[in-house]
Amino acid sequence: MMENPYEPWLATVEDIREEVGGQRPIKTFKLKFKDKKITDNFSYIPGQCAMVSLLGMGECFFAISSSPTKKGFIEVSVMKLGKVTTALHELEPGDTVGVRGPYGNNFDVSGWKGKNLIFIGGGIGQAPLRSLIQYVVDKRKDYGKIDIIYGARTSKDISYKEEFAELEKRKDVNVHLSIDVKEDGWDKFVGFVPDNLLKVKPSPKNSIAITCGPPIMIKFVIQNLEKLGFSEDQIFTTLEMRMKCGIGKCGRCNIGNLYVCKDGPVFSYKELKNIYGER
Amino acid sequence: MDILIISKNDLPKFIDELIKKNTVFAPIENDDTILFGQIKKANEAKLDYLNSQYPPKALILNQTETLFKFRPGPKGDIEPIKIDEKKVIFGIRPCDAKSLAILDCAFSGDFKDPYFLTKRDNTVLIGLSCNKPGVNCFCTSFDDSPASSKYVDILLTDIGNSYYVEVTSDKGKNITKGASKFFKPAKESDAKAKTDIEKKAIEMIKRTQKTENIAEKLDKIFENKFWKEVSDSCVGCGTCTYLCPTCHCFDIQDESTLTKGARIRVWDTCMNPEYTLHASGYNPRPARKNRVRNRIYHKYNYYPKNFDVIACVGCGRCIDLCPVNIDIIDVVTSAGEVKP
Amino acid sequence: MVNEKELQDAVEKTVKRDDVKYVVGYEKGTYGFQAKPSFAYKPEDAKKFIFSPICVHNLSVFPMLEEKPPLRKGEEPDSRKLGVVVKGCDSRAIVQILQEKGLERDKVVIIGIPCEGVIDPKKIEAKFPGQVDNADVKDDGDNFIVTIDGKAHKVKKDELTPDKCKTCEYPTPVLYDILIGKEIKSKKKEDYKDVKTFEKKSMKEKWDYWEKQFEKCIRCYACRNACPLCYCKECMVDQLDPQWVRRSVDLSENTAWNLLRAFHLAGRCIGCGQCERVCPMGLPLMELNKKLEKDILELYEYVAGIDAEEKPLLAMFKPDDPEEFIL
Amino acid sequence: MKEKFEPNIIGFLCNWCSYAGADLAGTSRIQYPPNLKVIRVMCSGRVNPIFVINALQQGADGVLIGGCHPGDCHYERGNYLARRRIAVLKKLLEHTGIDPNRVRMTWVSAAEGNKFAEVVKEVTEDIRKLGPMQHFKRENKW
Repeated sequence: MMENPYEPWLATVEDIREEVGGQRPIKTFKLKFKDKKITDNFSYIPGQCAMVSLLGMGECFFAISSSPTKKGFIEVSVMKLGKVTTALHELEPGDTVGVRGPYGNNFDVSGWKGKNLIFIGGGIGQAPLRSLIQYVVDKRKDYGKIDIIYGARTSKDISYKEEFAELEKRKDVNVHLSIDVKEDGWDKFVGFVPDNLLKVKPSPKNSIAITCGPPIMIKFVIQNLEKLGFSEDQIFTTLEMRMKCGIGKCGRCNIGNLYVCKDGPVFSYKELKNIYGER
Repeated sequence: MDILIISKNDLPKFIDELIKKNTVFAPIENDDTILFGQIKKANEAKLDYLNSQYPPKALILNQTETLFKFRPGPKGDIEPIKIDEKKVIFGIRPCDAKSLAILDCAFSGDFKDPYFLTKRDNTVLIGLSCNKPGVNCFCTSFDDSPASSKYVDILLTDIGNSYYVEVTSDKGKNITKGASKFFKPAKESDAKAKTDIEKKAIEMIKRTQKTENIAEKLDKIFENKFWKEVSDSCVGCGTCTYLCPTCHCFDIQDESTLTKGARIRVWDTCMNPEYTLHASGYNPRPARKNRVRNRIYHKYNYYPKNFDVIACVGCGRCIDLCPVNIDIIDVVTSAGEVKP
Repeated sequence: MVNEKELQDAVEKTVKRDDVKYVVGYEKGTYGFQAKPSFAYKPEDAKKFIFSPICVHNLSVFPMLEEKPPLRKGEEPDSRKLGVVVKGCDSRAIVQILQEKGLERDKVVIIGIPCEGVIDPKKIEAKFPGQVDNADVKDDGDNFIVTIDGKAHKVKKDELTPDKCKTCEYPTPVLYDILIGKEIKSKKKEDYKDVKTFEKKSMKEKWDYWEKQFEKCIRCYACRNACPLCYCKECMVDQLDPQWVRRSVDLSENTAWNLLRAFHLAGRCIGCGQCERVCPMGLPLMELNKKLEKDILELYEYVAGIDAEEKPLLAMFKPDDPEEFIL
Repeated sequence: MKEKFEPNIIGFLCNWCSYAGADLAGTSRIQYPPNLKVIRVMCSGRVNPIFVINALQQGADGVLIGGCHPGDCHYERGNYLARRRIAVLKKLLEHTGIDPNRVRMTWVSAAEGNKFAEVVKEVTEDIRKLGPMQHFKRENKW
């Protein structure tokens, strides 16, 4: 019988880590497939996404925030916003969810070998970037200089705090965290991420910039990157749309004739500029 | 391709023979609405009809379809269902049959949709030519004819006291072989009668839509104020998408009681703002202008770019039933003439 | 007979005012007996306006469909008025919306046209099938003159008008800023004849009838989207959390949808018949609306869309409302 | 003996009066049929017809709405508004062939434990005579 792309595989929630509390909490779920055979051949590349479903509630399209170099499990970071994400936030370790994927295109990890990488993330936008950062750090010698610029509203809103602490200890990675509003006990940059980018002033020579976050942040980050001399095929971002099938059939996530779930979510700024259509 | 003849009074017997061995769907009348329903006896089928409001696509891409069953909740599990529906659709119009071929592109590709494709293979299409096309039919604008046998397994054409039968596929062959006692080989005069009827039907189609290199023209006028003028009068009712044989957008929903449930697929319409509403409240297509434009671009620009076929068969349903007379023939033709 | 020249001048004068954004009226359709809504943003657009028995749409749905795009910083919202051409029944929809504070009176310029009955598109297409190029329908006292390819056909009005025109009590708009032509007194009375005959049937017969109708429903919600009084931001059937009505199309959800739609128009529906006209599957939706209209008139002497100052039916009460059904 | 049809009735009881009346019926050990499943609402005016129709869809054979006597409403007008709503809903159900006696309404004050029991007995018997509600029950046929 034909293989059914709509049917998810069952996975257990190994561990739930609360990244950010407050009004819009973010939790990271570590998921392990029940069937060992699926764990082995669920191969994905950073930037790809998975459709996580809670049976009886619905499905959501999340970027896989763990790196393929970490075997045996996948992680997704979920911000509590709608019906399904609220239900996901009420899960405990040991519960069962459905996972299907991997879907969408991916960051061009092989093409970017030897290049300097600049990650510019904001809020929950850090999830797809984290997958790429872990991958690049695990294969550190394949890549050039690495700059990670990440900002959140307040220090409590910063996700993946321990990992950032780890990365700050490393010599070969420069981390530039920022928060929007001044807080005592915060010695790093205060202000919006695009301004932090101008302060860091990475050089565009032989480098790639990847940015994910709220649309308003992406807009100003791209403007500043162009001010710093980055050309349009050096800038990459991921886009978000309402999604239901995840495989380019249900028709709703299109920008022009491209489907964000199948032909995206990773787009270069060059591609974005010449496909018209609402985004 | 073998050519046969079946007399008019043998046809009901042939249909009854079909019903014995297959589940047969045919146009049935329910008050003044025509739709495709299962028939138990030949006389339930209504063959002198213009076309059904509710497209026969609904028999392949069902409006409500169970994807799989499950036990709901965080301790649930999944129970797949078997897809093995076999059916015969009798009396489908050539344009609706072509729409199924157009939908094949959307549902195959790198992710194959098992529900649509399995049902598509298990369905035999027995077409019925249009002797009297409707007011808003314009299948001839896509170099198709009201009596084309390209997309059906068997095509029947009413040539007076008998039906001219063209069997185009082997699915059709083993249907006619199974009921060969009703069919006789066709004579030269029958073939001539069929081409005359086809020519007469083509002349009756007065409305044509100009679509040569429409995709490139549409590329240049996406931001043109033409689309605001077209969509001003739209009330966003979505009838055009629910009746269109080539619309394939759907929504996936979970329905469950406390103990059992299922994930189902239902038709959806891009005319509804909730269709693209983000959980954050942002909506990339907030206004009717975006939505009306998206429907036209999806059929005349995006589909040609992805599958190089225009996703319209000229059945005229969206023109007949649009409450504010937004006429796709008029819209696309004048879109072609808009100066960028 | 409505003087189209007078209508076009009134529309042109209104569009010229700088506090009016556009005027929506009717223009010739693209085929057969069709008219279509026409938007006059500039004075010369008024030339396209027509009024004849083929103008069946209720244009008072458009002021409520007007989208308010998000404003750039410092941008002022566009507070210009909207002009609407309305017949007698259509004007009652605007009055009902005003009554419910869905629209402010000074936001809309009403151009009223006294109407002596319009055609029912399904009936005229059944009588003159296969009509491709435009046909002209003129109003002539008790019958319509339908000219097709130059030949005039005189048809009795009752043969082509929808039910609402047969018992129309408000030919002249109830509320207007400009009136085209002279007021017409209505000689007809709404007697709810069909509703009363249907009420005599047994419970089983009623349900068998409605079960067959609700099974045809394909839940495209055209009845909701074309109704001038269905202007809720989020409709109850689109709610997901909790999801009251499921999206699957079967008898149970269809019945729930049709009952709730009819209920939510109780004491609000003004009988313009758009829901039944736009339904692609031909459900007799007006029968439900007319039943509630009759009962509300009997129980509470309340008629929708007549007086903009009146309080909406289900938002108020009288201490002596009938309560014989309460234990 | 053919086992009797036990109707399944959903009761929306207003918190201030009829719920308290039901509570009183319980504490004073008054016997009444167990077919009523109670949902406490803050006022009979809170009962949206969508609740009633949803209940009938999910297998309820009848719905009982309990409110305060006119004039006693904790929010002054809730019961009056509910009275109109349910009257209109019953007319609509009647027109489509669903027996309006399946949707009942009652005024029960906090002191009328007996009346509450009487009402439940009467409603249960009525709906038992009407039989199960099959018209538009959800089949969940997946």
